[in-house]
Amino acid sequence: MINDVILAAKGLTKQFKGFVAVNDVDLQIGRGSIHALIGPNGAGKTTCFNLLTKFLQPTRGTITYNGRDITRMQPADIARLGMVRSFQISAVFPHLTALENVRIALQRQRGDSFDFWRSERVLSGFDGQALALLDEVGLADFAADPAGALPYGRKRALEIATTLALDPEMLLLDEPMAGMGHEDVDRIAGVIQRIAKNRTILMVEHNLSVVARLAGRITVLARGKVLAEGDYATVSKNPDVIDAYIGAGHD
Amino acid sequence: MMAAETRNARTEVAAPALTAPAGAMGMPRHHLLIFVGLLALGLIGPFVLYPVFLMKVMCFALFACAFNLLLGYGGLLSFGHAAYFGSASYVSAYAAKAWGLTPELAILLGTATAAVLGLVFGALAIRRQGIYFAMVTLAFAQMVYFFSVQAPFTGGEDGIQSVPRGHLFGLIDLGPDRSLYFLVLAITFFGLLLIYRIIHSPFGQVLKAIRDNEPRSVSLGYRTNQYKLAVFVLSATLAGLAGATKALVFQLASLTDVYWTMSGEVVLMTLLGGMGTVFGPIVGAAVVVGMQNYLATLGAWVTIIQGVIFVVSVLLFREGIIGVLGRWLKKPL
Amino acid sequence: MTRIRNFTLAAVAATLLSGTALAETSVKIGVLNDRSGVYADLSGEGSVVAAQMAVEDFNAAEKGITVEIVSADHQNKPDVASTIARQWYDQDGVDVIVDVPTSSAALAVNDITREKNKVFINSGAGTADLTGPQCSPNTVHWTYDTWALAHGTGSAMVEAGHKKWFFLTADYAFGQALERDTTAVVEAAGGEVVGTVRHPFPGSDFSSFLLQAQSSGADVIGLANAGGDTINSIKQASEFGITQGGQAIAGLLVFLTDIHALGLETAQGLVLTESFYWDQNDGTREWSKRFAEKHDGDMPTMVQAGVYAGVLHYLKAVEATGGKDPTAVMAKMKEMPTEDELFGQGTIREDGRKIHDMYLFRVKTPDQSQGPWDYYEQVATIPADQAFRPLNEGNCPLVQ
Amino acid sequence: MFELLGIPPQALFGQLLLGLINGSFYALLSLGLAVIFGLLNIINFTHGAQYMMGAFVAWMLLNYLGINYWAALVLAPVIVGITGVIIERLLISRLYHLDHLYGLLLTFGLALVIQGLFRNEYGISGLPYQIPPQLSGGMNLGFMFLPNYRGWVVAVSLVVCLATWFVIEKTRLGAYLRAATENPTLVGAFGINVPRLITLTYGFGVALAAFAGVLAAPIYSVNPNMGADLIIVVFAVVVIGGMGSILGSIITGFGLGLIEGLTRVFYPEGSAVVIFVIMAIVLLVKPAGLFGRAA
Amino acid sequence: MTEAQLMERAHSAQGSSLLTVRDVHGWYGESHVLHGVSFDVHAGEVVTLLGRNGAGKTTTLKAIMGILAKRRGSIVFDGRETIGLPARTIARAGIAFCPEERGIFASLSVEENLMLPPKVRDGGLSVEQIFELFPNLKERLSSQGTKLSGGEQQMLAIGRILRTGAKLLLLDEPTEGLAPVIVQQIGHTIAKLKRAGFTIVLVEQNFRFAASVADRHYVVEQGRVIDTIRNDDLESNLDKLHAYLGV
Repeated sequence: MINDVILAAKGLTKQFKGFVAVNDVDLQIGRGSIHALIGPNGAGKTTCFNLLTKFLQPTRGTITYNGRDITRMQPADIARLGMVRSFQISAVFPHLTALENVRIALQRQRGDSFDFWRSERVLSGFDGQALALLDEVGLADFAADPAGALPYGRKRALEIATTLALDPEMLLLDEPMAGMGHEDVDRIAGVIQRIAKNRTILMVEHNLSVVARLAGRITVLARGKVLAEGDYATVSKNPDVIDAYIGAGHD
Repeated sequence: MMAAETRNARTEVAAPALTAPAGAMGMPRHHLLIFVGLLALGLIGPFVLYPVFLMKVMCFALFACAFNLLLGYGGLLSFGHAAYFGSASYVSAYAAKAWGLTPELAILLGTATAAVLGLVFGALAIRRQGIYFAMVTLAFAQMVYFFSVQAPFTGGEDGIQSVPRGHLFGLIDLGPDRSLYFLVLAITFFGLLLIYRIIHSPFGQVLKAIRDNEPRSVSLGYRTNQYKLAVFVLSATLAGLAGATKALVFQLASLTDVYWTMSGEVVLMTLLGGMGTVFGPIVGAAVVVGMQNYLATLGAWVTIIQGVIFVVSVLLFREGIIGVLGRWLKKPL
Repeated sequence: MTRIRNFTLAAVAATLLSGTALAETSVKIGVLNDRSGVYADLSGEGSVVAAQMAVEDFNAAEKGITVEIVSADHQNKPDVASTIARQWYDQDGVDVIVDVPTSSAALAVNDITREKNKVFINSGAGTADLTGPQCSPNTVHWTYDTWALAHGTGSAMVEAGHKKWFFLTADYAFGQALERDTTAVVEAAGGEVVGTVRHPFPGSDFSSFLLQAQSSGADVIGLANAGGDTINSIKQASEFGITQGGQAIAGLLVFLTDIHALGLETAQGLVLTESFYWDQNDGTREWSKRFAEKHDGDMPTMVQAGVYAGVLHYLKAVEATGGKDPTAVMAKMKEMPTEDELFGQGTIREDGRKIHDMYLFRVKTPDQSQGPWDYYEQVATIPADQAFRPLNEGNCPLVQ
Repeated sequence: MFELLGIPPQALFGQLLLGLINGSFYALLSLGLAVIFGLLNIINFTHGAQYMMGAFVAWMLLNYLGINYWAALVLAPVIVGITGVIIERLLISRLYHLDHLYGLLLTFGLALVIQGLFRNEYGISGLPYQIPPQLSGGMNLGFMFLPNYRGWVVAVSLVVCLATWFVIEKTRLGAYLRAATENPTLVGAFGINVPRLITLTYGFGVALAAFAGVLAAPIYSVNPNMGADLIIVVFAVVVIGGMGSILGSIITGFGLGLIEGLTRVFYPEGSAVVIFVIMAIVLLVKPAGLFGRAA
Repeated sequence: MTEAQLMERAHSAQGSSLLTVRDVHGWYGESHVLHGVSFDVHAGEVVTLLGRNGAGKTTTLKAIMGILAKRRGSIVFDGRETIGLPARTIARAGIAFCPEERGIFASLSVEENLMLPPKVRDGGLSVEQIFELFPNLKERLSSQGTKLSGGEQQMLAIGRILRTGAKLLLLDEPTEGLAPVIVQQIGHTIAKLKRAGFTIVLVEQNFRFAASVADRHYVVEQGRVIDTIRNDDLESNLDKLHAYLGV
């Protein structure tokens, strides 16, 4: 059992037209851990992820964050509570520079700022911080480049820098390694490891070696249900999991 | 959402230095130069060209820039901006004529009307996206049109005529075209600078982020609908400012200002000049108004030419005049 | 903007040859009307033709007056009309604007003309406000107005026994004015209004309103609308068998070209008031024949006739005053009686109202018609002194 | 005899019937828009102009070639449909990789061009087109005089709408269409020529508009602007219906015709705006429209 | 082992090649996913593409089917180069695709879904034969396509491409998310199809399932085929495979 639960879902269920994508899932994420959500294709990982980040509204079930019921909250408000998600495809602002990308996140500290009468120079106070964050993911040299022109791996890095700028208490990463080459995988894994200090991370990931390396705790989903939970060693020996991944033959 | 392709095409263009060389008001130098140039043109203009024509160009330039704020920077295509332009024009005309308000108060009142209307319609319209948003704004504008046809104070199809230009602050007689001209120049310039500032404000930054990637903005904690509504209201308000000013220039508020073709025209101006560029809509407005003025003898051909420009712009020329120019000069304009 | 119809006749040469003593005057006439919209047929290019004929018939060149005619399309929009009028007066040296159908456009031009102190001879617009509250020392309203139409049609119909009226009114200022004026006339003549329905403007389907009119028990359905709305109302009234059902249709603003567009099959039996019809007498027939030759065989409307007569009268005043000073010319126009082949003899009143007879016509059945453009039979003449609103009832500030 | 809100029930029936007639046009036009939107994801702003073209082509066929109404009812939609096919191939097909709003702008520009051309050629006062002799006259239904032609309009619109519904919902071709609407890539991978399907669909949607135009020619005046204002009302109908289903667009079209008809009785001044008011309400309550799939 | 050697080994495995894939590159938008895939499929055999998630298996199928917008290299099917052809032409040449997400159309009934793909040539199964394979479908003909259970949807997705007469079937993870008993049924089906002369390329994560139906396995990693293993040699290569697949 986990002692200090930061995020918990109870009986989480999502029905789409005629089929149940996520079925009565209970989930507890311990504070300060790296928790991975894995499972074969179609297991409902991404749906589950979208439910937790409120980009989808659950059909049934409750979600609590830091003891607070967030089941009916808007996604933007979740972010304000310190729970920030990433996206499977790179989610940068292509027409802003890398620096501006990060700054958009830093700017959030100013609240919902509708100050259209002010010059954006008031934002230059954030430039130092933004550059430092870019530096952290190895993008300092690209600060003035429009994000849309960066190569894919760098976009992912920029995305992480942007997310970090919010200094979230909890990070939800949707397949951070999707579509990456070997070197990139290592680099991003390193970054994730580094940023995990003082933070909780929940990630959906296919790359099991990355999961093995990073995640302290793993929840395996299959066909919308929780199949198993535990650390890598436990989970990887679970026959149900092996069946789910390796599969059963027909004879 | 809108213009994703256009902007992708522009990504290679925009590589502003980390801290752009700033002139006054935090503008890059070339923008400052353009503004100074525009002001100079505005000052010389009435001695070269017919001032009433120039005032019309200015009113529409402001209208188009206000519209572009919504489309080019907010990513929202409204097909009903005539509603704000026209209703402000009616209210300021009525205030000046029936209540004898001074011109500056009449314009303010008209602009405020557009703001309120923008708030109400905007709050409803932003519930839909993309094409639906366009159609919903169009339908709202039609409601305003029908209201304008039937409400007693608008004078139906006669419109509100012989609106007195009055005395600015009760002092300066705006009767002569020249003196009105400089008021219109001042208003337009103020409006353009304000729009420029909005685009380059902290708010404008968030706006561009939302336009680029709304889900990501949400995940960063921005309540994007509030920003969209805010820019909608700002755009409607500035469109109202343009409409209210136009009512004084022509001493007339009429159904043309609220008809849906007016909404189409402002889209055309913006598209032609270059949406998402600071100066494009001004050029677009000048071209379209000039065409209407100097080609009027061609009758329905003007409509046809406008339609052809629409088609050509969409098919081949999505960056618009200034967009293309900006690409050649490798500077965002 | 302006279609310059270079109609400058070799005035100097003509002056030298004829050796008249008159100092040379050069006049620019702007024909401002609808060239592509719903009133294009009844005004449009035909009005330009009419203005040219006036210049020719007047022999302007021989009299030392150089006349240039320009024209433009105001698209029936007051803002376009006002822009063009402004530019004509400010920049292009236009002295007089003629025609201008569509009340809103006419009122706009009326204002600007007064402001710039030029001359405006309106033929195309209906609003009686031009010689009422909005009357101007610079404006002459030539051909007709809503009061005259309402009065002519309204009183004649009641006299003919059609006492119970139902109005189909376009729901905007113009339609309401038409309805109001006609109601006054009908009631004064002893008729009554049994119902009114205000339809959205512009509309396309009037069947629902016609059905309400049909079931109202009225003797006559008054169409207080204009242009396309009127055409569609008449078309659909015929479809719903309104006239066969014994109800009469009175068009309060219908022109010859509307009948032409509708065809007699549909329009037959319609009663309407106009101030001119090409087939009235030898004078009108001769002129109209000349007009048709220059205008694709189309017969003139009363609006085009009014442009001709107005320009003619203006040129006479210019000749008489020996210059084109607007104040002097306007005074002269009002002082001189008018006379032309089309409207006969008449006068221009202090408020700018041109006074002449009006006529009540009924549209012929296809059997009665002898051929193209043979559309009307004259039912009654409304004498000039009764045709228009009395001078003291218009609330014109010029009339004390 | 009792009265309903001051209106005798017979009169009410009459008005409802007339509302249904108007609804026929809404239904035909919104159906065309829905069919086009379904597969092309484009709001066809040219629809109004194409409706107008239908009426004009019927007029031209009669006046230049002596071809009567009945033949025009078939020929005009085919001719206008072919122009639609050309437009799709030449222009619209270049926009599929772009944001759908460009389609809206392009078709808006096309509408301006088409309307302008007709205005130049034929003016705007409208051209006469007679009701075909077989359908002239009318019948007395007791509560109203129903012109035969109006009855024909309702009947034939219903038939065409239902036939379209049948083709789309119940035939193999319709199955291709529906499938391509959901997943054009996969349908292409089955060996179906999706681009051609799209072209034909556009042509068919346009033909529906033209068909409505021919139907309208004898009762409204044939004039270049006849579609311009109507199309905006139809857009509102479409927003209310929600573009979700073919049947939805038909039902919404006829239904709103009825509601508009009732407004004409109780508050005629408001009849032009009632559809827009309903639209605002629907948007508040059901942003996706009555039959729409959620965004 | 070099690519060329790999190919040679593959060639020797069976008769003539029905599908020859050479150095195919593919992109999703800006992301370069396939980095030179090469392999062969012989008429009548069942091969699988094995590999981790994101290795490029599905993308390879899409490249063959012609529904990957940007692709380069050479794909020869039945003696004909198809790399530049649109998907519909490739389909008409006799390739059929069953996508991972099954692609059952919600607005179509089961029957319509089944009858949707047009016949491209003779030799396809009759509807009765399909019902024999998947008796469940027969009972649900009139229900909405997406109202079926996951397993039934998968049967429908496979069933409908059997009608068309396509020789080569591309099946993308047909067992994904299905209960074991259904997986078995699908395995039987594939075996029957093989006997009926169909050639099948199967993308699988379910390794045991793959082992039970396939003749050969290509291991895909990083957008390339890095190894090929004959099913008979599977037992001896298990460790290697586990390393490849990361389990």
